[in-house]
Amino acid sequence: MARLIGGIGSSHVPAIGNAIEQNMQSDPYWKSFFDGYVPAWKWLEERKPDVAILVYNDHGLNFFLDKMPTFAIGAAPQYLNSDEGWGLKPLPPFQGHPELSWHIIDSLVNDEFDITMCQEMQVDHGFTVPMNLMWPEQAKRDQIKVIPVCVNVVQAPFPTARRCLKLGEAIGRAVASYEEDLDVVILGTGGLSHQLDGERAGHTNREFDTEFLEKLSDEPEWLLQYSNLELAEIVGPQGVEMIMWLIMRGALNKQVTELSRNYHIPISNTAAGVILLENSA
Amino acid sequence: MARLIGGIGSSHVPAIGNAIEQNMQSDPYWKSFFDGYVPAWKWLEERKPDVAILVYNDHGLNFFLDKMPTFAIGAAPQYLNSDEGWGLKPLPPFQGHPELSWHIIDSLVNDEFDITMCQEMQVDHGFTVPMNLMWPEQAKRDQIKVIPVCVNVVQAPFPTARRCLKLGEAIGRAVASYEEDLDVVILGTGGLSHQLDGERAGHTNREFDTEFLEKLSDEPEWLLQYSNLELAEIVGPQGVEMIMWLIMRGALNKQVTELSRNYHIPISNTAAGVILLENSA
Amino acid sequence: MSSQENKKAIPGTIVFDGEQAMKGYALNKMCYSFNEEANREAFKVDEDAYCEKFEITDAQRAAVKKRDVLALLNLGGNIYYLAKLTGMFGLNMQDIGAQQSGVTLEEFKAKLLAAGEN
Amino acid sequence: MSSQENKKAIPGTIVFDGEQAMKGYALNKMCYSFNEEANREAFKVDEDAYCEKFEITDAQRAAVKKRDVLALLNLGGNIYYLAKLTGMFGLNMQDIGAQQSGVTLEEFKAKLLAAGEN
Ligand SMILES: [Fe+3]
Ligand SMILES: [Fe+3]
Repeated sequence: MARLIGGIGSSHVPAIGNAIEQNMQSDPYWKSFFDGYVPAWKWLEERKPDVAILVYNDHGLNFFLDKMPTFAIGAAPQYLNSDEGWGLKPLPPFQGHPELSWHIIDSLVNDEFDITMCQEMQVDHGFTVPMNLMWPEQAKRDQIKVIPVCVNVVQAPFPTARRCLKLGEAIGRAVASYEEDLDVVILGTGGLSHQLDGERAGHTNREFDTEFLEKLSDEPEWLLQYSNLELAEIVGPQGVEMIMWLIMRGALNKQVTELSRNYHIPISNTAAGVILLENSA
Repeated sequence: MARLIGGIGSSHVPAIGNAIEQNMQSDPYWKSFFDGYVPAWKWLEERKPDVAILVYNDHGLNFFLDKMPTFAIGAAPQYLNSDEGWGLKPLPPFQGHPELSWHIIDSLVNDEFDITMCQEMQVDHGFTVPMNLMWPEQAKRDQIKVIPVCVNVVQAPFPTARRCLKLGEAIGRAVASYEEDLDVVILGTGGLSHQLDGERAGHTNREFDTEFLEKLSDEPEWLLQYSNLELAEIVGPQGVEMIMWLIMRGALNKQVTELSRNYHIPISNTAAGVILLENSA
Repeated sequence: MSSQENKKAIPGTIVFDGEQAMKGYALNKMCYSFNEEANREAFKVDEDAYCEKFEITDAQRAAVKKRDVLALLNLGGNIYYLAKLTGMFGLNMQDIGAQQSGVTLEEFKAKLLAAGEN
Repeated sequence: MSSQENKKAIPGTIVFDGEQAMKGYALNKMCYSFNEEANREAFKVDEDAYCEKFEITDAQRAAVKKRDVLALLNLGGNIYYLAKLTGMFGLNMQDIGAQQSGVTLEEFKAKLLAAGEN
């Protein structure tokens, strides 16, 4: 049977991709950020998962307002990347695991999640930056199979934090019921606090982010007390991306071991975080 | 406040559009089918709803397998129709009610339905045929505002009957909480039993359809005992479209009055049904 | 329905699930393109070149050539997208119903009328 | 969040809800088109003709001309789609952050660095 071995929460700002591209990991601006990933790199190297489920949000590459899904899951043999109109140098295609994708989709729809199924899908920096961060070598990225889970935080209404946590739990059940012997890791990417638009652009909130990271392992329900509108006020409209981390957390067991955590302001306009959670056996 | 005044279940076979186009309502093949709509025409003429929520399924016009939503809701100012590659003469655009659409979408997403929001949407015969059937005059169709609710029955997994009934209930709550004074009718279209593909093409099931119609008003949960795969076996893979009628039913009050019902085999390859349910005051 | 449940066969019926969808993606994409008149014209002008562009398999190509709906379904075609292809050949849902169930159009229609008389 | 709840204002912030989306659909659609390089080139060759094609309003047109992000947001623009427009003008997220908050780029960066030192 397939096993969810753990989860990683991570930021996904495009600037990170540029920094990797330009080998700036030891630059003073970047050093303390990249240092936070060392435990994740070691853990991934040791545990060598076969599949990564990547929970992220599209920023206007694959989805437009004509068809904006709340939850979309990829079921493609591979996923292409592109320049998004302004930014990163595209990465080579990512290899999918369509059989596991379909198993998860079947399971979720039966579990009353109203999934948008995507048999062709371009993945943007919300997906590629974490992949690049977790597996900096192309050879490693070619080995691991991916399943994109895309969550709407572009067009309000966004899914509630409660719904996200439940989706995570349902993904956990789906993976556990897959017959093939596979080790699966789940990544939740985006956030933490940041605001790109409006006069308040540049807003961050260290205190709230810190509490969020503190509660994530043992009390993820803590975030559910806030509506998405309240969250937008507290952590900025784009900081709401942290609900992606809840999906990751929800997929794991009730008991997890927090193996590492890092927090750093600023990366570009954001507060950047990373957390590594291992599923208890 | 907005009021859901009642619901109509109806078939939506393209052949019906052709028959209306060619004025064949009194033709022996068509007469007993169209006669079944007289009570609905009278009721609509008397009650003059302001808005029609149209629950239907797309048959490969607006949605492809690259982005196939389980539940999609239109929020456009108008909806275009087209020839679908083979068939009907397109009807003029339908007028939307984007404010009510957004209210319903906001309400449903908060209610943990994972809606795909569509600010531009082509509607196919699953939508236009019932519109044409209910309001045969263009002038009437220009007056009524529409909200398309599109349900996936193209790509398995389809939403379960249970999920559909719950979606209907949530739509009912959403309409009831809209502040503007509007009379709203909900249509559930598709079915009844039919099979377009495979050696068993042409399959219908009068007995099951009849029981479905019999139970719909007072015991809609009756259908929930069947999985969609079981339903595909019983009523044909396209007969599963009858889950659209459950959404319509779910939106109405617990108590409804069945004002009329008709059932007729065959229209093209299908068993055709129509039912008119009025919300008790 | 779970992927396991999908495996239970319905006689004379192919459930269009993930497995079928994987086989038929390119074929269905080609058929979906026929929503646009310009694409229908391009297909009619040069069927082979059009099929080539969508990279459908040889087996699918042969079934398109033979207008063989059952074969196309087995190769991953979905009936709603296929209808746009067969529509170009002048075949409607009743024509392809007859073709698939292996009877003449008249027999197919008679069977449906008979179902109405029970 | 319900449409009612959306009405509660967050200082210095425009929530991109249904109301904003209705205002900005054409503008965002134009910006979304810039994912394709050919469209970026077409815009650069004739900005006016390109805006015309997408039928954006005069007010939106004027704000595009002035590269005025706050105005574009108020007119229904969504930051993620707008980023593709401002990217063509050589403005990154920090540039437009400074522009919107009414400070220089250096001041904007300094504010973020300061937040890191608390
Ligand atoms: Fe992001
Ligand atoms: Fe249909």
